[in-house]
Amino acid sequence: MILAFLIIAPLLAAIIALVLRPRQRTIIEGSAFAAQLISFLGAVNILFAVAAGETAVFGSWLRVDALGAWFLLIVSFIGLMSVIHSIGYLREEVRKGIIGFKRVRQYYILFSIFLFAMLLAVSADYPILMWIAIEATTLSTVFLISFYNKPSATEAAWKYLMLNSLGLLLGLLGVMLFFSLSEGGVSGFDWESLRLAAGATLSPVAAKIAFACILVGYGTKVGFAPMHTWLPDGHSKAPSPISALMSGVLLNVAFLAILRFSGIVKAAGAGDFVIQAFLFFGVFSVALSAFIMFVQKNYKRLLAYSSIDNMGILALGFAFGGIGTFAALLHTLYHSLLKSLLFLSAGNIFMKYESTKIAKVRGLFRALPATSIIFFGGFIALSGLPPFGVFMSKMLILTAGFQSHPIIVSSVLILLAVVFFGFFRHVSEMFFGKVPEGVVPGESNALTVVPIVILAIVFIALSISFPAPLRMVLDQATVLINK
Amino acid sequence: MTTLQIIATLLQVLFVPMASPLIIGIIRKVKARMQNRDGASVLQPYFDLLKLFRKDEVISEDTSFIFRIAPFIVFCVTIFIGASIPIFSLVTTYLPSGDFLVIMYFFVFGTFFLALAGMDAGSGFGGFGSSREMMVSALAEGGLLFSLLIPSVAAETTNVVGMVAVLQEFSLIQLLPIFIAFLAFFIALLAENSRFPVDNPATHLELTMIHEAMILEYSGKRLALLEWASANKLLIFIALGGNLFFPWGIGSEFEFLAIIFSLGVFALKTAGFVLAIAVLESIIAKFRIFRVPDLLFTSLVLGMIALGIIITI
Amino acid sequence: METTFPSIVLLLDGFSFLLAILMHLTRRNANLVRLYLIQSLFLAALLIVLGFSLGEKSLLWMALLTFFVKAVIAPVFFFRVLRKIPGAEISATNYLSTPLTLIVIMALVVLSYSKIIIPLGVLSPEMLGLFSLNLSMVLTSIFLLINRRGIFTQIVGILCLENSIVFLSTIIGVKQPVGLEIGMLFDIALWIVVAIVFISMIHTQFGTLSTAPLKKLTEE
Amino acid sequence: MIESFATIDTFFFAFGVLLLGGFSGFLVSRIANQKITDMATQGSAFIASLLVMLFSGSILYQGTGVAQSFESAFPMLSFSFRIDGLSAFFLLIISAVGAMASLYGIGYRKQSGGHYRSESFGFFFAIFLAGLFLVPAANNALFFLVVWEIMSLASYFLVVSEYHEAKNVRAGFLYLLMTHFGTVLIALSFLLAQRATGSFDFDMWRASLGSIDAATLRWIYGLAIFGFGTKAGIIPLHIWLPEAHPAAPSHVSALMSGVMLKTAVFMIIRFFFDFFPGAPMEWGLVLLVLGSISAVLGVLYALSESDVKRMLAYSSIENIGIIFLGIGSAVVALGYGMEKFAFFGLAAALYHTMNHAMFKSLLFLGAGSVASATGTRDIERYGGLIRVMPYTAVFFLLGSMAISALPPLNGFASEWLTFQSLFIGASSPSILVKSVFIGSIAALALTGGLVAACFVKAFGITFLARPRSDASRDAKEVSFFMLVPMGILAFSLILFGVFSTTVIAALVGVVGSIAPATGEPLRFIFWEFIEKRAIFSTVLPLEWVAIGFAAVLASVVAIAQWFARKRSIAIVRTWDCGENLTSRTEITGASFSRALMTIFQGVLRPTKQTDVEYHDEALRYFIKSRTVTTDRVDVYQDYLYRPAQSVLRWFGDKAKLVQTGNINTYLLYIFMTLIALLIVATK
Repeated sequence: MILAFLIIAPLLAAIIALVLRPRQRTIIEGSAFAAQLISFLGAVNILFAVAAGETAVFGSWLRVDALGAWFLLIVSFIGLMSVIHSIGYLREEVRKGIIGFKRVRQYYILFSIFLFAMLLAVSADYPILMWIAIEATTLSTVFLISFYNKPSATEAAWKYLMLNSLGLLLGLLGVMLFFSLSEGGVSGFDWESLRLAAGATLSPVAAKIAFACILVGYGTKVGFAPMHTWLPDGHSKAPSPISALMSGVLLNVAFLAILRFSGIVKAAGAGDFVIQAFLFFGVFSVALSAFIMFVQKNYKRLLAYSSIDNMGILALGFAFGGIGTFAALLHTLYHSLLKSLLFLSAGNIFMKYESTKIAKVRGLFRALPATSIIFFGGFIALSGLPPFGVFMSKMLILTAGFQSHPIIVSSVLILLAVVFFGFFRHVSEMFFGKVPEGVVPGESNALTVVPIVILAIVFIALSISFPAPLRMVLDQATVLINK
Repeated sequence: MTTLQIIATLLQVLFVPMASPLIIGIIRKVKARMQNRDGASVLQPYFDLLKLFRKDEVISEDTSFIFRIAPFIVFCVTIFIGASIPIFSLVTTYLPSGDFLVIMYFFVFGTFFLALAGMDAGSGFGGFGSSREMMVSALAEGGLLFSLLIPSVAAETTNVVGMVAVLQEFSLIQLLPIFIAFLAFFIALLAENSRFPVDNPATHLELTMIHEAMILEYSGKRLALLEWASANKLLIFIALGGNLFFPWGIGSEFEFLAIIFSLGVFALKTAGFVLAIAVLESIIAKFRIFRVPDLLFTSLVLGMIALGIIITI
Repeated sequence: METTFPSIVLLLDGFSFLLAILMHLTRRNANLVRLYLIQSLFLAALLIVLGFSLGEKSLLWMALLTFFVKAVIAPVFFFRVLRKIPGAEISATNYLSTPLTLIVIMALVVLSYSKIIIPLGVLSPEMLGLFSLNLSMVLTSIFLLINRRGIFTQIVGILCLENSIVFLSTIIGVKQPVGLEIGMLFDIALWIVVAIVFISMIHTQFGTLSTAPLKKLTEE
Repeated sequence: MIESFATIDTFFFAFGVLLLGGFSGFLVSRIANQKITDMATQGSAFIASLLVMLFSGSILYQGTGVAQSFESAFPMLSFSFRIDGLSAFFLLIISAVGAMASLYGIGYRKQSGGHYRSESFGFFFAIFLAGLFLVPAANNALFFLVVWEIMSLASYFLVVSEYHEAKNVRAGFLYLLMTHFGTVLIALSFLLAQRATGSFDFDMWRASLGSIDAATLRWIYGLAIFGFGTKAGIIPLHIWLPEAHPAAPSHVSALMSGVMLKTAVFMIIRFFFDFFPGAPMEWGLVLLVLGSISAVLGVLYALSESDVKRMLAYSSIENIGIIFLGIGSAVVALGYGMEKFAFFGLAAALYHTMNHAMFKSLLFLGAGSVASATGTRDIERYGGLIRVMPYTAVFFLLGSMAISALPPLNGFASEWLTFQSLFIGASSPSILVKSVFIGSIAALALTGGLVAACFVKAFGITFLARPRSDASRDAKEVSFFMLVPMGILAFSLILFGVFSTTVIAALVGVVGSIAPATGEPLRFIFWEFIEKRAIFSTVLPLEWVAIGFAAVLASVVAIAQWFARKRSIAIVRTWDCGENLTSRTEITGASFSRALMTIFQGVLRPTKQTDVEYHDEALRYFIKSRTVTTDRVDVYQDYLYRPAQSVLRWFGDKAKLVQTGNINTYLLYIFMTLIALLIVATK
């Protein structure tokens, strides 16, 4: 029941925004915020329930196991943060006269639908339902990417639309194949029966073919190189809260789909194919992003590539399995927190400097004390320097893989050093130096600072120790994937 | 402790400062003769020292206490080392300070302060003198170390006196590498004591002088101490060279005759060195400053070769 | 699973594949839409036939909806856009010349009939043939996306791809709850709306329906 | 009573004090001014360091190590501490220098007109110290990496604490970059060790003695040497040192140069003698060669510097080289199975580690005082400071004497010991080994001489003769808080030199505690080495030397003074050949070292460029001004680092091409990937 409610809440917010007049901005904001708060609380509640061993179910359509709960929590929390940030961000934009009230309302409608779709995707028990939901995320975010209505934004949105539609259709093909190719058919329409059928009668080769489609399809959404091409454009053009959501959450959601199917493929006895594919995409994504980040000139694109890089690391973690899975799941959490943190603070930077060029941004520390410190810290943490948690998750992933793939792990370690090099070059340039003329120091809007502070605190807390239920869910999820 | 021991010990301590001016005098005399001059008496250096001690002093206003203490340190270094090296007897001198690294680095000690003192007055001469001095000593150190290391490795002790005691028993063929090392040592000797072809002790020409440039500002007793110290240093090197590399005729027990005998032997060795130096200084010219390193590296390489040999046989 | 189909099924399937190829050849967007319209009609027909032969009510409903969304709404929208926007009739050019295009398509067909799908012993030989046919239809329509420069063509290409996937899943008899099927169709409908909005946006901002100007976003 | 301090609680309590002090700055600065804040932060750091000194000292004294372990939230990571003799020894050094540095820090910011906020500075200073304390104590590889990186990160922020100068920011960037690179290598070696032993616990590594195959071990050693070598600053991985040390405030440079480099030495010793003992002696030769190169080149670069702190940084490289010589000879000896000699070499390395910590931090503090009194780090603008800052001058002089290994100061003692260990090695049968050792001896001898030259220059140009600028004429002696630590350090130089035999005996005890033979955690009883020292007192009798020399000096001075008691001393101007002497007629630092630079120009690659400006360009007779700029070719930048960077850039530019901007291409990517995967899938 809670499950259904927490998923519906954003939809209600969207409907409210739809019926209200654009002038009633505060109500719109309030309802959006309330919806996110509700879904976050619901997610926490479900987390506890799952930790206690039961699974949250609604009808035959929605079902949240440990894995789902883990991602549900991430989605709802990041959603909450970014809605808070959006309020501050949009008010600032309106104050500057960049956008009008109509656009604000449109923003909140789409935003809420977007979150609704993601929550639905995470907790859907039917593969097809998940597909529908993810397709819905595409459709709802397209206009958020083209939000500023500039040609470049439109172009980014168009590419986003086309590439992801193609990808998702391939994903659909894969789903259909999974359903069709197991002899004697599939008893039900949900993951479990699919897994059972696969375990029973699905031939490995068939599973491989189907999974190939899935991997390419959803992989496009995840941003594996070489299907990543839409990602830097989209992330850099969208308003920062949206980039935060897409980079911090949407990628994970798509990854969840791949994970679920990979479990089925393993059941069908073609696990090695999954591992090889993950290894390939992982290494390729990390390498490509590492080198591009080194010569990147635009800080939002920089962050986007860092997302690709981290998706690659996740892929590697799941490929290595064992402790690697645990670490990878942990890494999804850390990455979501940090990446949304970084994108949100990038939004503040953008508001201050009105440019996404790294060359234009100097003296950040003087211009935006709070944001810049958090930004810098986020970078340090994300590049895996102790004492932050990412260090442990990365180290554990590498450790898990070092037993079987020493060469790959060593080269990835070197590549990560290259990532650090490139990333650090730009960050240190931005952080220090003289503030350019026309930039008045000082944070623009408290609401844009609060969420990143909260994110930072939560991240630090979670990298020191995590509460018992979280840990339990994490372990259960690890078991689910490794089984 | 017998009176003889006491006398011998005193002699050991005072021998170097007492005898060193004589060495200088002899060298000067020999050089004079080779230049067909009559030359001053061999005792002239003593008179010079006495005269200097009697004179008032002039000290630059720019100097600091470094300038004032340096001469004493330099002089005492020579006295101290002179007391702890084998000259005519082994027993009197078995001082713990006879470790050859200690000796070497004590000389560096002296050079260090001398160079500082040279810079202290703030005159261009002193500065360049110090610069060149440090260059020479830095490069000479390698050769000196190896040339002293070889006897030490052969004798398996680092104490110079102990080395002599052991090396006395060696046969000539065993001593061969030590003779090679001696060449290295001799070059180092010339460099360390600012003799030809590295430096000209007699000149006061800006472009050429090294040691003299550093002590240019000195006068009176401090100058005397410095002159005396350099004389001591020369004698110490001669003694080391004579006794380490030709380790014969050194008494190892307390007998009057033995001591007399070994004094005589030492006199002969010293005479040889003195002649060699004097002749050398008369027949060859001073090197250009930037050819000096070649010479010093030669000594270093000789030392390394000798070490290689001695360990192999 | 059913192994025998009315030969009409084969006919419909084959024809819609031909339509997919024809889409490569036509130059006029209007024709493109017509071809898509026909393909959607075939799809609806296929659903009806299967619905009757298998006695599945849901398939008939699906047929109705498919007909409504793909054969009525979509074409209407598209035609209106084509009428509104001047110079939209002529689609932008291919990257490959016609013969080359045909050669590539041939290669794709060969690929989809080749050993890739041989191991799918699940399917009866006859079914295997249909499977390959649809697979080649899928690949062909993806190739349509890649090969064309026009915004419009790409939209139609996506829809065509969707059609062929539905063909494939219907033929090999994947059944989903009606709700989900409706959801999918709803997505497609929404997608069409979004796409059409985009056509006008791009046209207003770039003044053309070719992808040529949409190459600004690179790593500078 | 001592025993009561030898518990891990003392250690943790010290951390409590340290971190409280570190955070307190943020509160104090709200209510009080910066001076008070410095007092609070640096003072608490001082107290904490004293506590750690007490702790490690009592551990050493009492002779039983302590160990404790806590679980962490993550698998494989456990916060496990283990303080044995070696750790305690390094802790003692670190905490001693830390105490001095923090004491110095109380007065430094004000004196130097420091442009950094003292609360943030104090915070990172505390973190840095905490990291330094934890590194020798960590007993789990992941935990070690954590504290290692904390140390590096905190020091990075200290380096950039004066970020208003772009130079410092660049220096910090280079520093963190290099240290990260080193950490990657370290992590790799740890991963290898984990792969071989199945655990990240150092104890498990110790337990796995001999069970690891040679190939893996080779990689582990190699990666460890270069990983930690980056931190230690061995050439050619040293480039960050001369940048980062000058950028940091002086007491931080003292800490970085004095002890942070030593943590790398610590870990190398651990790897070769504790974790995986019994390395083939070739590794010793590698260390010797690296050490020789670093020693000679380091001192040559130091000689050619005119920035006093850069010079000190280079001299740190040289000293690290000397330490490596000790370790290398020990490794060789152990490879030959001669544990006794291995002890000897190790003792030499440890002794020099300790001494370098002392005199280098003293010199950095002195340099900091001079720099903050004159407002410049360029020694060409110093001169005559001995009159205005007599105490600093004396302390700096002692430091220079110690680092130039003048007896009877401690520098000589450790250099003597290193020489001895090299002599031992030189008489080995194998030609290769012998030649390497002879080479190292030559390198060390050359280094000794050059260091003396280098520090004659440093001291002479800085403190002697006439001021070369108004800044140095108007300089004032630094404040009490800055003088005290220098004084203490200077005194300890004499102490640890004169009583070197005791120290050496003690060090042999410490070394015994990590001897692979022993099982128990720590074999080091204070009373044992009182007997042991008898052995050394006959070999290196520095106390006798000191006494004897002092006696001679006293008597000579007395005699001379008595003899010349009637003579007057006239204070006049320096003889000026009739010209009037200005500061421009003195010798400059550049010209002082020019001769040696010319001799070694093959290595140093000095560049010289002369610009002449004429009164009349047309007929070039009357020269208005002539400027000569001398510099060095930075070989490492030109031939190693820039090429590497351009390779990366090339890859980056190639990778950019993926993003063509053309959507059809993107679609094609997806399509091709699909086809490829399908083909692979059905293979």
